[in-house]
Amino acid sequence: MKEKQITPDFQVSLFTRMVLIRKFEEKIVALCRESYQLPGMQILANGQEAVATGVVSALEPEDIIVSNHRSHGHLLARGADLNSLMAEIMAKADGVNCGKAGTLHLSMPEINALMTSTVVGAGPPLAVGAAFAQQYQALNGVTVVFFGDGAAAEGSVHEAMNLSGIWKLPILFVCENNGWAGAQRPEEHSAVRQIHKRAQGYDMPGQSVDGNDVEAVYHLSLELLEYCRSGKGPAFMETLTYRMRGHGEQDHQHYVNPEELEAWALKCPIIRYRRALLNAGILDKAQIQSIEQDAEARVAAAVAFGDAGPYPESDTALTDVFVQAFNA
Amino acid sequence: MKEKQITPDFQVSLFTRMVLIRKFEEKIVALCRESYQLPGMQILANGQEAVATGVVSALEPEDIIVSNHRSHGHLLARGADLNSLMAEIMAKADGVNCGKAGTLHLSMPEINALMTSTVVGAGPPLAVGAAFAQQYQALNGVTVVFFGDGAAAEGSVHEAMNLSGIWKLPILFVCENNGWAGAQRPEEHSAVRQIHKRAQGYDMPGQSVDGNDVEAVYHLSLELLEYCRSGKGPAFMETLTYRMRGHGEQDHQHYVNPEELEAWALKCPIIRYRRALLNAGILDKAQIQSIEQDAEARVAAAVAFGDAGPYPESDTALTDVFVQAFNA
Amino acid sequence: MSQKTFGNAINDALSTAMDMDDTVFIAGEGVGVSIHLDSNMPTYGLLDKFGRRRVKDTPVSEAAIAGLAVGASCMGLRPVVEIMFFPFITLASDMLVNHAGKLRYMSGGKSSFPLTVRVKAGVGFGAGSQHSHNLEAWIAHSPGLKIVWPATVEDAKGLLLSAIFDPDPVIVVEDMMLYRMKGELPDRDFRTPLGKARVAVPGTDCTVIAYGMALYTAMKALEPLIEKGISCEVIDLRSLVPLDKTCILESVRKTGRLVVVHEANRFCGFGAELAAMVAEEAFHDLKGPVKRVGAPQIPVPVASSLEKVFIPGPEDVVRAVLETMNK
Amino acid sequence: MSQKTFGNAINDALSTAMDMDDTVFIAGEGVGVSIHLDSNMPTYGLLDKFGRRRVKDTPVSEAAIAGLAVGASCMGLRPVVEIMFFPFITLASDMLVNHAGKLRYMSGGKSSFPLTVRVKAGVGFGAGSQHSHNLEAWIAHSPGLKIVWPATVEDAKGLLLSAIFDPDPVIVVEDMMLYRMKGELPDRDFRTPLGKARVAVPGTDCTVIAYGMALYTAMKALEPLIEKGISCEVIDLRSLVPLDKTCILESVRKTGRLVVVHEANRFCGFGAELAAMVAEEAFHDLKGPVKRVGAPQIPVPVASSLEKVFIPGPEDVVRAVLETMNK
Ligand SMILES: Cc1ncc(C[n+]2csc(CCOP(=O)(O)OP(=O)(O)O)c2C)c(N)n1
Ligand SMILES: Cc1ncc(C[n+]2csc(CCOP(=O)(O)OP(=O)(O)O)c2C)c(N)n1
Ligand SMILES: [Mg+2]
Ligand SMILES: [Mg+2]
Repeated sequence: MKEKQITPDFQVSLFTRMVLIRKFEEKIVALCRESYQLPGMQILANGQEAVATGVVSALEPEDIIVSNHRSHGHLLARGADLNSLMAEIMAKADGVNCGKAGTLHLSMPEINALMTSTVVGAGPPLAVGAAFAQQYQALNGVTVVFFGDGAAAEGSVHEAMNLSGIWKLPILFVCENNGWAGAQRPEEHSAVRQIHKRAQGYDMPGQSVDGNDVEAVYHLSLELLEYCRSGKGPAFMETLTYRMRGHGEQDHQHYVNPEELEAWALKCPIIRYRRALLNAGILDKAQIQSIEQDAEARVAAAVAFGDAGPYPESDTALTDVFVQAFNA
Repeated sequence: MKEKQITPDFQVSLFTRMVLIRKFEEKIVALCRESYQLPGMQILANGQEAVATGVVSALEPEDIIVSNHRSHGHLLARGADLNSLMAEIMAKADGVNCGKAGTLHLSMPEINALMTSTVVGAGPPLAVGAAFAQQYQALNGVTVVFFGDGAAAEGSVHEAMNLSGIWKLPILFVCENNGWAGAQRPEEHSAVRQIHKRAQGYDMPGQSVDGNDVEAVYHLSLELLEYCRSGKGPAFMETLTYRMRGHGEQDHQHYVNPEELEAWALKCPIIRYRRALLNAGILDKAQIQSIEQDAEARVAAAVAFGDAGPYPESDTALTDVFVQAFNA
Repeated sequence: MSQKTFGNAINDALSTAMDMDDTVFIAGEGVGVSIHLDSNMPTYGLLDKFGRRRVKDTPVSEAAIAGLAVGASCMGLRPVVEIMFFPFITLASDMLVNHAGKLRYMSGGKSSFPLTVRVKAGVGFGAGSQHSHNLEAWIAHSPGLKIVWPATVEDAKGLLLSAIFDPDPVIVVEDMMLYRMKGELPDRDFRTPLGKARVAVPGTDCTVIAYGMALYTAMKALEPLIEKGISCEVIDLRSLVPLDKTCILESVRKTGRLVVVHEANRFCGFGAELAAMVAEEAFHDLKGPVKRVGAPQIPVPVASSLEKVFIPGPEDVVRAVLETMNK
Repeated sequence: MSQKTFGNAINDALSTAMDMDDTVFIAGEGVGVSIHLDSNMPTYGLLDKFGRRRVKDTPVSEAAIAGLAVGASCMGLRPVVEIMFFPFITLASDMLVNHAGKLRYMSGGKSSFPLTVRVKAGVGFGAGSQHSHNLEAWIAHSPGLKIVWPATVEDAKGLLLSAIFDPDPVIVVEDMMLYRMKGELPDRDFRTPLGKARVAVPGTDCTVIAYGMALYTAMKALEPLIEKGISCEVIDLRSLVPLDKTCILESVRKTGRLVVVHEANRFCGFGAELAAMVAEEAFHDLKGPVKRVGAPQIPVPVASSLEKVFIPGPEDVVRAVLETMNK
């Protein structure tokens, strides 16, 4: 079981994870700028590292996560192997999903990152299935599903919340409210500002938290996960955060008020936590630098690994459709 | 504009409508028993007459209704022509929809009963479109959509409530909570008992009412319709009632507790209202009898009309697919 | 062996699978407590036998039902979920097509989805187009999904058992109009292999392929044709995906003619695939045009005088055979 | 006439329709404010021009977007709604198939649904199977829906305008890979009639039918074939429903051969309908097997080395033509 009392070591690990996620995604930004051949759309979670880190750090090994189009942070926080993750993002044969998934459909069951769907709103009904399996087999695990404020408008999310409320499934719904769905503001895609208020319509606790405060996210996650794990049913957590780099790397954020972006930049979860750890004397500047350099080195190694590997052989396009293959 | 103050004449009209609906549907029961050739599934609203009557009586002529599989009451309250309605239920060529719709897909735009869908949960998104048209064209009308407690679990209902909440569409969502969805109880299909509590998740007023009290339904409808009509946006009304005849005429209610059925029989909206009008001296027994006989006579005439008409010519099966037909 | 109805056979398959394997559970709207008190209904009595842990009544939420199956199967369970009527598969189609069918592939083979979806199909009960709309062609067009359609009591059990224990997502279509049909049924666990068609009636002049209810329509056409001296080979397709091309091509190479029969809309229906495949791969063996018998391009109307226009009848099969025989 | 991109042409059609008729409005995810600052995007600038009453950004709610279109069109408006990527049409499919396509029929002709759905299609941008999945065959199989697929700048405008002012529901597919293609575009309101194919290249030996992006794949196959002395007649289908059977049959009767090309999965794809129809109605004119060129039965993978296996190329068209010519 996780500790409620956060130790300095644990604080350092939270910080280290956030830095790793940031460095990993900054590298992707750089690769896109160098017009490196990254296939598809690169959709990054810069600014949202505290959510992934806070929630995932509160998980037990047997817990499951289900992710969405903005998944890198969730997977890295869960302990994804950097090399094969980066290779997959490059769509290389050595990628975790053999180059078939790219950035948008990553699945890493080896670390209980069971599924990723880029169909907005699809995660929650998938999570219903995973949580049902946990309940059915008395596995003691919880399923955590990440989705956006925009996704909350999909009918599938309602169905999933309702069903899990009825069956008291162990699901933690994590709504990452990052202020945008594409180029749409919450007031254009949600009839209410506080999405977590909907939880009471499904007989589950719903709470919101400062999504840029990693410890706050961690604490609330622990509390709600415990609720889910104890058999009481699902819970809902809304994390208030901000999407710093636009919807994806092709998005120039021309519709975003620059002052709003600047204001959120000041609330950057990593800068904030760095300052806190410095002030508390838990880390000094040198240590921080070494954490950052370490992350950069790991990311660089991952890029080198990805770079070195081949693209998938064309005949592998025809495999993996079915377990029991046949001639079509 | 409708009066808030209910006159005796209006009370008599409420009673008369409920009686007409009941007699109409009792005749369908009889026809089914006689194993008369009624096609498809006959899904009746016996016991729910006060909802249809109370809501629809509060409408202005320009208001629109969108109905579901349990539609007869809604349409009759709205003033459907009995003959062509009964003929359609018999799937005759003279039916309102030329025998193509039968009981389940009735549409009578001539009385602003715009659409009926028997896909559970489909009404609300359709109503979004109708209400949008009213708003777009500044028509001053409201769209009322009827759906069940079971339907409230469909994702489409959530999407419709959210969108109408954002756009402040003039929709009144009427959830007829009749205690069942097929053979499932509310506790099996809804995570919360009070479905109207969900309304606050969409920034709309949500209220419940005794669905077997026609005046109460009428008053709350007036209030909420006024809210919608004034441009404030959608509203939600949950009517607590009971499905007296099972899901449909093929349903023998073997899973229903007979005591529960008996208890609800005592709360029959028609018996209750008859008693109230008698006690208040607004109607005497003779008048009531004459209202009932009148209804029976109209229903009998409708059956005779339907009976006399032909079934649709087979070549009409190929028409009405498109306005602009072509050879396929 | 015992005399059972088609509905009993499905029930038997479900019960057998649940007895054999605790990872099998069933879920859907009314699969436990049902408005039908009818032992011919596929899930009749299963709640009493297996209890609420394994027999799950769901809310009216087709996307969530399908999501339940996808997620639970990815965790190693073998969900058997029901979509009440075929037109409602639209509501589950994102989960089935974009998830059940694709996520294994996108995972590079890491994940698998051993789920089964039972869906009730059929036309002829006067319920109209929102209850009757056979969409097997949609499923067949979607990579990663298998789809089978039993026509006999035996296959109702054998195909469903194969589907449940198949490692991939399988949609099993049940023709409601067959639920009361009787036949001999083996009591033990037995499987009809997926991907194997069956020559129901051997013949020499024309191959007729059908599945589900349409098989009986095809059968009814045989006698009038025999009277005209024409011998048809009837194939009960059983499995649409995987498709038994060998069986089909062998038959057509022998007869030189093909008529396909189904109750779905003809235009872009599954018959188009069969006709196109044969015209592509056995062109030089064909002695007459391929013919498709299916519904006209209209929704299913309610009046029975109209519904009859929708449902292809034996006379349509006879006409198609005569046409391709140039008679 | 002016030089415009395909994306501009769509924009022009929307703008023209909205100028002409106040009942036309557009709605969808990001049709107003978009993450793309790109004048080649179909709805670029329309919010500024027409304002928030007529250009409606919606939540991410495909069923509600489609429901909006169905309900509003039944009230006499002419909604033009967007489904962002073709695979998401699954989420709107109940509204489109069970409602837009059926409710007029079920009403006995009382109601009509003059709605247009724009849907973005295409493969080749590395986004994988949940963004790339062409499902035109689903729509074509559904009674009551029309579907068109422009391949030229001119038709991008002409077909969309026809769709918007057509009294029935029309799905207009936009190949994203064509948005930047340039061509001559008439400035005025003009219509490409629904249901009319176009002979893009006349020829004598083999009819090749394609639509959208696949038209250009077909075109690229012409030269290598000419070098082998084979003259193809290329038909730009444009309209899948209604289908221009006259044009197709005339061509095939002349050439005696048919190759169909599309980027959707081959199995049960729209090509199956075309091939089956021709093998049925022009069998005796055929000199060789009908051939279908389409994607193998796999989801769209992300790596470009794999995506290439999915997308049919000119060499596949060449091979198919040679095969049916028995060369
Ligand atoms: C069903 C569906 N509709 C539309 C899209 C296109 N799309 C991708 S992300 C996105 C916005 C999602 O917003 P939100 O859920 O808040 O997630 P965020 O991108 O902010 O993390 C949209 C509309 C999609 N992928 N799936
Ligand atoms: C999408 C869909 N799923 C399932 C059904 C089958 N069905 C018809 S009515 C019904 C129950 C609906 O319950 P509720 O909404 O409470 O309405 P009621 O019948 O009680 O009036 C079901 C499941 C359907 N018609 N449509
Ligand atoms: Mg967001
Ligand atoms: Mg109900």
